[in-house]
Amino acid sequence: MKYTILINEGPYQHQAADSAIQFVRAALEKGHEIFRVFFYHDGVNNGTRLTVPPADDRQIQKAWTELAEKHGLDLVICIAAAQRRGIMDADEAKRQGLDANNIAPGFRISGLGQLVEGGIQSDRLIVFGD
Amino acid sequence: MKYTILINEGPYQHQAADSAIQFVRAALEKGHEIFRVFFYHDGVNNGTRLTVPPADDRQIQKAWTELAEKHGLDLVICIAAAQRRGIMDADEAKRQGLDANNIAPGFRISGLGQLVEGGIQSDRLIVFGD
Amino acid sequence: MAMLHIVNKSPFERVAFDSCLAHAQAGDAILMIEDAVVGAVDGSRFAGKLKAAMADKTVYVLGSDLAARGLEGKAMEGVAVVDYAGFVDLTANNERTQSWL
Amino acid sequence: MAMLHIVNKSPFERVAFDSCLAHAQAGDAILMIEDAVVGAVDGSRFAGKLKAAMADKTVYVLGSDLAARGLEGKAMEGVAVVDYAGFVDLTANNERTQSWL
Amino acid sequence: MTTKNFLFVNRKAPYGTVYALESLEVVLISAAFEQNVSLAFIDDGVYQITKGQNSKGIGMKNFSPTYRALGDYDINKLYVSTESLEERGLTVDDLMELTYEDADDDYAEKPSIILVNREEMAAMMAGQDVVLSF
Amino acid sequence: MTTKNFLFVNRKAPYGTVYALESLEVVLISAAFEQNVSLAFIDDGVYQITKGQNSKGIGMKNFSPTYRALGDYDINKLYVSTESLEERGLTVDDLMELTYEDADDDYAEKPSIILVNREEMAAMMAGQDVVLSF
Repeated sequence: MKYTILINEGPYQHQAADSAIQFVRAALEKGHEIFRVFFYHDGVNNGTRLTVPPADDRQIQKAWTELAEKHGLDLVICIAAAQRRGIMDADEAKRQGLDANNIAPGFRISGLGQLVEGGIQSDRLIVFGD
Repeated sequence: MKYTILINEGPYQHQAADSAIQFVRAALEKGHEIFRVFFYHDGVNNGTRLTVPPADDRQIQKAWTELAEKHGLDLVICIAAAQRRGIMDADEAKRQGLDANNIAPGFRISGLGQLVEGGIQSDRLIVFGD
Repeated sequence: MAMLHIVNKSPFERVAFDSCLAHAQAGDAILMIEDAVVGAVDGSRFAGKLKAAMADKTVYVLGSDLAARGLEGKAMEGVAVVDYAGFVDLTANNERTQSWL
Repeated sequence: MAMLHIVNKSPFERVAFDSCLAHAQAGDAILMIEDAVVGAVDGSRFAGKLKAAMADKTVYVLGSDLAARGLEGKAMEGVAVVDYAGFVDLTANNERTQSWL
Repeated sequence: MTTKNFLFVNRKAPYGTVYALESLEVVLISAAFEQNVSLAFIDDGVYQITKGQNSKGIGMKNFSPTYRALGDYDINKLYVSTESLEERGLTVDDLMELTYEDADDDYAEKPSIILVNREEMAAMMAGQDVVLSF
Repeated sequence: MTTKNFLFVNRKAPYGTVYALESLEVVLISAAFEQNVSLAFIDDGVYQITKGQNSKGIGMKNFSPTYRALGDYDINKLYVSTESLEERGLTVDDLMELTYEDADDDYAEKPSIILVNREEMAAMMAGQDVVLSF
């Protein structure tokens, strides 16, 4: 079965990202396909590489990056939400005249159409939020 | 009267930062002193300079920076919360071996003791959150 | 010795406002801001609880938040509408504050 | 044609769970995750509502979230405990899902 | 491209959180993908479409006019919970008049708001393919 | 340095959100500043101190042992709402045994949990200088 996952909250403040990671791992283990993971609202904050959580805490951004590397997950950050929250890749930072970027490996920034496309192309769209 | 303000949520997702900015402006106009504004939990996300909100939306980070410049506000970001969320100044980024930082002008990163000190030194501690 | 209780959550969505009313004391002040302002409108399921609280507490609502939600002029009788300057005054005139997050 | 309703909020703190129960149909499935798992415990103010729902709906709870909150083994009779694999199965076996955020 | 039934469930008040505003952005995009879009306003979601919203005092943009524009994007099924209105002391007169022009009926102006009770709302939900909530 | 009465109000369940964990970090710091610290557990906050928490399955650290350490930092006034327990089908037996050693009483071990009803909780709140909620 083909899934798209929507994540509405940032890491650590809410359990949404944790639950989503566990769900994605279990789905992959069962042989399902993850068509896309879409990060919206504060969910875009999952995709910054500047986090340094305590060593005994979970490493949420790294978990996403590893899932992307290992399973070719398509991790998409909504551009409009990212601009409001300050998540930038190199191109977008340059375009906006900013002196730094913070996107983590394995994530890409794109438009909301990617979410709607996920809903159309997938058998199920599962939402994790507050 | 001397105030410390605590902000628990990031900009845009919740109204907490908006309400706090309005409160701080009104308090300053009345001649009160803002001893400190402390950003905790996702509140630390108020302090990234990488946000580019739509032109017709409010510019929350810039509003804080302007308040700091105009009134000498002490804007303190909790270091532990900032590490979890990926808010870094130049020193901390270097110390953590990161290749970028994102802190906005007028903010500084420090420990939770600054919040408790704010509670002790101020006549009132006002909390804005979810 | 009065406390200012600041409520920012809708009483229809969360239990925070109920919990505030259960713990506020006679002489305390209650201020509705952000989504909590929807609790100020008369004729709702919540209105009776707020009226009961007004017997021995003073109740305020932030006018800007009320207007944003299309509820300007709809606060029930006895609820005082304040602006941000009034909000600041309430925090100064009550000895302590508690935010019911 | 059944729907899986995913609830992640405590029924004591927010109205989302009540709203889910009010809109779920006979034959639907309801899964409690995250803070919603506290609704699975018997003897609470909410238990009666959940039992009423179980008359024509199946109710599940995520065991990991139950254990985290110190409630392992305390789910009321008739509530099935599932793991994340069971969560995935529920989304696959019901034709659609709705998250009550 | 496949056409699916998309439902956007709006349960939260506007301005206190960003969900109402950012949800609306997805609604508009889904119309561009020519999907069959419905909106549900339940619980505090009904405050999203109250009339007379004036957000100047809180320094935010009043985005309620966007709901008026939905009809132009062929989004004209806005289901509003009558129980949710009643609990809040509101009636349909407190809501904006939201309409669309029916291309199949000589562009007659028709109401987009459909008042439904819980049973009708539940039945509508049961007919959806993709349910989005924020 | 001035000593004030600091109250930390805990109204949210642990793990679903970070507030319980990060609140505890402030509690510990306030002890280092030698303030007079009390904690209130109201509504879903009572789940923060249930016994037998096992968070392995959700991949998070079980931080409930930290509450046991509070006594060592002279934080021994943990007010728990009896109404909140009852509504949730819980009793004090479902909570961790939290104790401290009373230095004024030959280091006798005493309970830190103080069960109070709403009136008593409200009276306790009225005696505070700084009330923090997260």
